[in-house]
Amino acid sequence: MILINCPYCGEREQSEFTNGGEAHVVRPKDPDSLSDKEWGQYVFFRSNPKGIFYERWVHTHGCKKWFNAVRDTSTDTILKIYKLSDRRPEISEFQTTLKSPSGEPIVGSGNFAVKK
Amino acid sequence: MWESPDPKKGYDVIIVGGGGHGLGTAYYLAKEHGFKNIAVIEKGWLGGGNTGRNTTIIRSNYLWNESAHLYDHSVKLWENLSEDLNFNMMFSQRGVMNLAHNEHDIKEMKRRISANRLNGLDTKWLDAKEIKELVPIMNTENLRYPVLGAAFQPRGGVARHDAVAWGYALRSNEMGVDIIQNCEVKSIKTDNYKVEGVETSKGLIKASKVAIVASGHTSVLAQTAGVRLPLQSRPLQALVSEPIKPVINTVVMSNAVHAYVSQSDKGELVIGAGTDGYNSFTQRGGYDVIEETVRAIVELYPIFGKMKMLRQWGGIVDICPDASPIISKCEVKGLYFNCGWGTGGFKATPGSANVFAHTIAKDEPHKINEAFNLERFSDGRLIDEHGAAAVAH
Amino acid sequence: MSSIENSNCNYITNKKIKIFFDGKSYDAFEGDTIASALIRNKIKLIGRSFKYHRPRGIYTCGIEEPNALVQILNEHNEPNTRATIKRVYDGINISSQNRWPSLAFDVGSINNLLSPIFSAGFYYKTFMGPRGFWKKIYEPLIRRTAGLGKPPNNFRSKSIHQNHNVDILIVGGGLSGLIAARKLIDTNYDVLLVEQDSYLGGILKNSNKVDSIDGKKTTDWINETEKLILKSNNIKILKNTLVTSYNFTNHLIALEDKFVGKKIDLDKSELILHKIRTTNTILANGHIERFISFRNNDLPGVMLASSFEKYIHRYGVVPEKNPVIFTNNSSTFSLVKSLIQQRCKPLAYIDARKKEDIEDELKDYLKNHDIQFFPEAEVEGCQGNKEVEKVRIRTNNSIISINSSMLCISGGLNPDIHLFTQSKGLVKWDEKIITFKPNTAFQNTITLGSVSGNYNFHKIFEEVEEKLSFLNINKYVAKIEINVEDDYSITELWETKNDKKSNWSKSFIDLHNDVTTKDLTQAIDEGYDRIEHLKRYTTNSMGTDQGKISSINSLGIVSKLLNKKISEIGTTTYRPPYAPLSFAAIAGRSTYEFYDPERKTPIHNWHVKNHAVFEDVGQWKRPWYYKKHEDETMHQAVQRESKQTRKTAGILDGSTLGKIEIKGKDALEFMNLMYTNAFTKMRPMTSRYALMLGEDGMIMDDGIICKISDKHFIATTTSSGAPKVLAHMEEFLQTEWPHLQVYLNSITEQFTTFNISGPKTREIISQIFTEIDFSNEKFPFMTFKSFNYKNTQVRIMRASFTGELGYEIYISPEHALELWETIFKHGKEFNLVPYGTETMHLLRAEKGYVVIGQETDGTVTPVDINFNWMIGKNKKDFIGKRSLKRSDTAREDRKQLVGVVPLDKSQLIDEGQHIVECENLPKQIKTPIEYLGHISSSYYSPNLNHCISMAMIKGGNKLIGKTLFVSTPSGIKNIPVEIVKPIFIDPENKRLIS
Amino acid sequence: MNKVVTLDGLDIYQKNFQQILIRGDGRENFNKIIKENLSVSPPSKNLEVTNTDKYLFAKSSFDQWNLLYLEKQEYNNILINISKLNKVDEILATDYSYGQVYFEVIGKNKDQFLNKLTQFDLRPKKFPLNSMAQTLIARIECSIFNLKDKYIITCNRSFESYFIERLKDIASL
Ligand SMILES: Cc1cc2nc3c(=O)[nH]c(=O)nc-3n(C[C@H](O)[C@H](O)[C@H](O)COP(=O)(O)OP(=O)(O)OC[C@H]3O[C@@H](n4cnc5c(N)ncnc54)[C@H](O)[C@@H]3O)c2cc1C
Ligand SMILES: NC(=O)c1ccc[n+]([C@@H]2O[C@H](COP(=O)([O-])OP(=O)(O)OC[C@H]3O[C@@H](n4cnc5c(N)ncnc54)[C@H](O)[C@@H]3O)[C@@H](O)[C@H]2O)c1
Ligand SMILES: Cc1cc2nc3c(=O)[nH]c(=O)nc-3n(C[C@H](O)[C@H](O)[C@H](O)COP(=O)(O)O)c2cc1C
Ligand SMILES: [Zn+2]
Repeated sequence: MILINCPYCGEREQSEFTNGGEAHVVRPKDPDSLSDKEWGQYVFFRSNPKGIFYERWVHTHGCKKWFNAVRDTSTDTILKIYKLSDRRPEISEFQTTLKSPSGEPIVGSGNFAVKK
Repeated sequence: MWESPDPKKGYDVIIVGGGGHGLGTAYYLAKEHGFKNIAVIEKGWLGGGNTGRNTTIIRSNYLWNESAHLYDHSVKLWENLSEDLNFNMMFSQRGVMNLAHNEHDIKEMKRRISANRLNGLDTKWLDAKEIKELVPIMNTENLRYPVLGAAFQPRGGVARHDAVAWGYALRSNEMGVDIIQNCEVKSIKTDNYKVEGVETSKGLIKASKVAIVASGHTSVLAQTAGVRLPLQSRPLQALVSEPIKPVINTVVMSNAVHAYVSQSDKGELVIGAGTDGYNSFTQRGGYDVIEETVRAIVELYPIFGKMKMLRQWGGIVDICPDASPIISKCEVKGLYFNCGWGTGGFKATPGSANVFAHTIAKDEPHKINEAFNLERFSDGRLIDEHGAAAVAH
Repeated sequence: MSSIENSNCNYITNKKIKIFFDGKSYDAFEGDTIASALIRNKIKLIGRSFKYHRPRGIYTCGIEEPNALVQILNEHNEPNTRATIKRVYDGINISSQNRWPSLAFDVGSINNLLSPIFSAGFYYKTFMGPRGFWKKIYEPLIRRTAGLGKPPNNFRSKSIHQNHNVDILIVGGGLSGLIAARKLIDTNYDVLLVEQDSYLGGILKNSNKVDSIDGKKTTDWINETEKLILKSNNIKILKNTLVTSYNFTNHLIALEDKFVGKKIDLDKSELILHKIRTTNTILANGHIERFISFRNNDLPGVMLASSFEKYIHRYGVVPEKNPVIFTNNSSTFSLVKSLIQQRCKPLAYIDARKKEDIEDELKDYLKNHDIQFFPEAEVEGCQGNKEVEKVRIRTNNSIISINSSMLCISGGLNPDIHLFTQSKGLVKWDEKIITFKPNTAFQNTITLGSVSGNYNFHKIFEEVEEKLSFLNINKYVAKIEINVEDDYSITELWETKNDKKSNWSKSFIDLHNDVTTKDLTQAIDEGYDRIEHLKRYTTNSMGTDQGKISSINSLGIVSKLLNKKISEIGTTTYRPPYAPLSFAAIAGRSTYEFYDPERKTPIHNWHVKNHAVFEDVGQWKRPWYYKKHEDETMHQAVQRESKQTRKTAGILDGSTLGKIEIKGKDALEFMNLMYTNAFTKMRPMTSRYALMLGEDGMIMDDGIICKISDKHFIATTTSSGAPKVLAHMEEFLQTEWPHLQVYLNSITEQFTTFNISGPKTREIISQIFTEIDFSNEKFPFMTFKSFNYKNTQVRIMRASFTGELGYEIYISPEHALELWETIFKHGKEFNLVPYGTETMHLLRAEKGYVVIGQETDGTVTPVDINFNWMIGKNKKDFIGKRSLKRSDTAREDRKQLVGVVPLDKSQLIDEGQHIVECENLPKQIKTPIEYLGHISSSYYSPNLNHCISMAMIKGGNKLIGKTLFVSTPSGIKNIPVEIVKPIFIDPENKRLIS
Repeated sequence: MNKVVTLDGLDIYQKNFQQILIRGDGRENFNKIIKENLSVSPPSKNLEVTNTDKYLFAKSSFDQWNLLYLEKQEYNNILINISKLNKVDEILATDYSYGQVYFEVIGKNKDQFLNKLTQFDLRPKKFPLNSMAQTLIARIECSIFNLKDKYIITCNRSFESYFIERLKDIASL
């Protein structure tokens, strides 16, 4: 279980938090002006990248505050945690991190033997 | 045995993803729709995705008509699959039980049983005594949320997960399908909303029809064609115990005391957990989820406290907002999706592959998968199986 | 039983105890494992193998054991216990597994002769036809033969958890772990050292490889080190504790056995599961010896060489005085020395290495002690009935047979990389030591000693010094004197060439799952050539040992078959746990009665005393109904309670309802966004029933909103929805509308709530709150008042969920019981009844009120339940508003809420049944029957004297007045019903506002 | 005062305190109003606890405070104070005197004991003296205050019996 550094409480286990999905999705100012399709996009569609992901968390069993995190979903490494009021960090701030054989790797599982 | 050829320059249909659904789709395309020039492209090894890491529960007792029809189409195919493929799927119709632990569960299940019956399914209600007779080791009274009853589908059961991938691979290969392993599709090539092929780690492969059946990775691939899908990829974990002599003769699932268990033909208990609460592609998940699951198992079956966890793993499931799959065309011509199976698509493998093959071949949905389109997320015609699917396996 | 053969052994005391194995009693010493005790008693046959039921003995001396699994009868029948780990105690009752009728004569062993059928992938290819045979014959048969041990008959565990937060965790208290710990003594780091064994020392206690450290005998050095550590104020040691899982962010799980060598006390925690969170992890967990495949390499009597040596040094037992040794590397030299030290002597020493590669020291030693030496040779196979009798050696193309009952083998040493790869570290193939070793760590992980692939004693201090130099620690370097050649040398050998004798002869790659090397070949021939397919097709390394002594060997064999480098084959994934981990320990105490917290209202005990039957609602215990007397059924109780409430008065403990205080200068705007209703024109000190939607337009929760002012509200929520609603509000406040100045506090627990209703309620409570005017004019429906009562704060709201005159009373928990009892005192003359949730549901159904989660199921909009009037049409926006206009949500023929009354008014309809247009159903439904919707609530109404139901049906509004049918759970004949408006009592609200 | 657990190096008592929950922006005006009405100053640092013999005043996150009276107050005074605070739009003060139950944990083995029920890092370097934290203990949301030689733990009242049972259970094993 990963450890998450709540900006208000410090490091706690992930099970104290609830994930709130993609961050920086702004609720449309005037929903009535949107088509069904556009509205559906807002309600149901969220990015789901393998790699760097901007996401929201709330410290449900602690201070109950929301904050944002940048996490590499291919390794579950948290690259940055920032408050809602902070600027969204640029993606260029983060390098891709080490991939490893014991999680889902980029390609297969390193078992590339092919019979001759 | 199947061949491992190098990819040709182009195919009539490319199927991305060598799991059960992808291989099955190739099989039915070749068998029922006469396609000769098909490739299945798999980035790792066949069946190494969720097909190779699921708890293999098969049932069709879903609430809404659309789902019941889809999943039961599948169960009917399961019933003949070993013969059809001449490969033993070890499909074991030992029944699947969904426990009710409170008044709300009871109400929900009775509703589902009634709907199932009208749809021609065999789900029935068991009271606590009948449950105890089927599963004597279950603790039904002496627990925090007592077992008050269950919905039981006798035709449900389990099958050998690997056999599904291998069986479809063998037979579709015999019909000329190219099965290409260790080849990752990097992007989908399109031109003016028309599919042209796929860019892979082994180069460009052309096709006018491309079907994406990559479970957790489907939305990542869709993105490369400019298509957004309402999917989130979550870890789903499972574990097995050490093998013991048979003690549990059916499949038991519970939502309130969240865990599900069956005993494999080799003797180990196959136990499933809930999804982790965040997106991840690590095939791992958090230890807390394992603890939650084992707590529930020990609660329901105190004697399992003396048993041991042998191995624990995770898969990457693609969760849809309404807990129902997407088997659909999209705005890009020639691009098809079969995804969003989330925590419960193994049971649908033959059925979904069968209707998906139809959708690809005819460029229009089969009656059974019509409702599982992408438009539902705009017009609101969702097929919400959250409440009724309980544990969605 | 022989006496202790090596009196210098480390683990045994002189105390004799009795143990039972398969019903027979044997002597053992305190400190013995089951395995060492059985060896001491010359017992070699311990169990039968998984598939072929071949005789099996003890293969190793530790956690890696693939064979010797036994059942402990007097510990609740614990199955699959490793005989090589479990310490015996006086009276322990052990049974062998997987044999019938007896261990010596096992009928299942016929499988061995039928083995061609059971070859790789046999499941998939056989047992198919004829039709129906799989289900009726083959499958039951296969399942009956499955599994090893038996589960217990009953058991309840008391195992607990212990969390640790440390700076440094050291896994393994062997040589390198101890050196690291010594360097950390009295530093600023909190350190935890975890050792699976009962003693520290690791390799120092397992062999005689090391003579002295720092000029001291090894045992003295270990004792000294341990003392220093214990004296320090920053290092803690956990023994008998096995690290099993290495999770993300340096979270490790370790299991401590509190009853090593002791009978288990069922009132105490048998196991402690340690959950360790650390900043740095030092893995010093050593290596594991691997085996070699040859013909019948599974016979009892074949044992790993270092394990054999461990039995001598740990338990003082020499398993065999004159064994044959077969090796491909230098590490077996110390076994020869250990044997000679015990005045025993190997019959032969077979070394696969080239003669010139073999250490001179070893060659001289063998010569000096006159031990038969076969360099560049290998074991072709061994033979015997239930144990090794003969070892056949291939040397220079000739075969030599030696009679011996034991064969010690070593196929090399593997760094125990399991935990390291669990941590997501990358491993790399090392051509020199012919194995995988850690390469790049993924977390803050350091590997020391054998696990890092360092097999050289002289380099150990250097390695520790260098790898820990980033820490601020002590210098400690000492001289280490060793007994054997220090440079590790090995030649590649995975399987020897064998002369197959009969079907019975087999060369195994996985002893636990009975996988032979032939299975690997066959699987590859069939096309299963990825290591992951091979594993699954053959079940190689999927047993309880997870291939600890053999999985690298299978890579070696496969690499040869495929003509590939091992590094290209790759490993399968190492997954937690390192060794099988007790379910009871994982569960800890948060199971059984503690599975989920129970929430109780402040007057819970009153309900208990008054014979309430409770219902679980979320975590809450709520009175469901009250049994007036022993024999009263639920139906009777509910009828009684509901009737009385409508007749005079009834009271419900509503404390579980969620209550949220909302305040701030933008509170009004906020509330208008959160709920469908418009609150702007609402007068202060009035209240209103309100709906909350999700952004998808579906009803999420309901409640009553009290407006104190435009800047101050109090909202109630459903009992189970309370946390969700508060979180939902907080989410929007913090993330979407931070510009709104609004604060929320939950006051659910600060107030106890009583819902009193019925025509006599006004009379009852007027007598209690005498200064309040409860008249309709002064206290109209949907208003509320706050005031002081007996030095506490009370709020009363006039509202009702029953359709009767009713009040909700909020009071502090401390004063709650007193007030509750006062109400009963004053209610006595009116026969005031307490009622539970079931009556509440019935009463509201009579009135046509919906219950969230019963009429609604996440697919229902306010319009669907005829609550159009609750939608603030003039509001520009509220959560979910836009979704109501989508083409599907705006359809006229959606499912709508209706009332249902059976034509035969006494016929009770079952909840969950469906409304159809046909009178009868076919006996067996083959083609789906169309239905309109389902019955969401159904009751016998004592106040109407007939059955009533509510239903959600397609186009329901247009069907009012129609006759339709409702299915029954299993009958053919459907129940004819009339569709009516969903309100059965007092449609004019006369009672409500009386 | 009620003794819940006694072990070697550990005592747990159940106590009664009164409590006010305050929400606000923590700026100057907020501090002024609190000071004026309650005659105590709110701590300004997150998780900080002002600890006198009479009360604990803790800042439990950036916009919420707990004022815990260690000495029994006239209840009416508390209510009056609250209503005074609530006159100000920017503040929400809620009486929580009865919403929670309180436990005092004393003794040298208190960390080890609590760590059987919570993962929370109690080491002084992570949980300094005179600070507070909100976390899960025995699967229940609790607040924990680190005071000299003791912890005070609070949890919602409805969990009281479950929590006590968990404490006693662990103590017995
Ligand atoms: C722990 C667990 C338990 C489950 N339990 C059940 C259950 O009891 N019952 C049930 O019905 N369902 C269950 N499921 C769900 C079920 O496993 C899946 O829904 C189903 O197997 C999906 O099959 P698939 O063929 O669509 O996907 P997969 O088997 O995952 O196949 C997708 C394939 O696509 C490949 N791929 C991905 N990206 C690329 C790329 N870029 N290029 C090429 N190839 C790519 C992957 O490597 C993978 O092999 C469970 C799932 C898990 C993880
Ligand atoms: N000359 C040779 O033949 C030879 C061969 C191998 C190693 N060596 C030398 O031997 C020394 C070995 O020392 P070391 O400290 O690396 O190994 P070690 O074997 O001395 O210690 C490892 C310790 O870790 C414990 N352990 C293993 N897994 C564990 C787990 N999961 N949880 C808790 N405890 C666990 C073991 O019980 C053991 O006590 C090294 O100096 C190495 O160079 C020499
Ligand atoms: C139904 C089922 C049964 C399994 N039984 C075993 C088993 O008996 N032994 C074992 O080691 N693994 C077993 N596994 C787990 C696999 O070894 C493996 O962990 C899983 O397929 C995921 O792959 P991975 O761990 O290589 O990522 C089983 C998996 C499934 C889906
Ligand atoms: Zn926090």
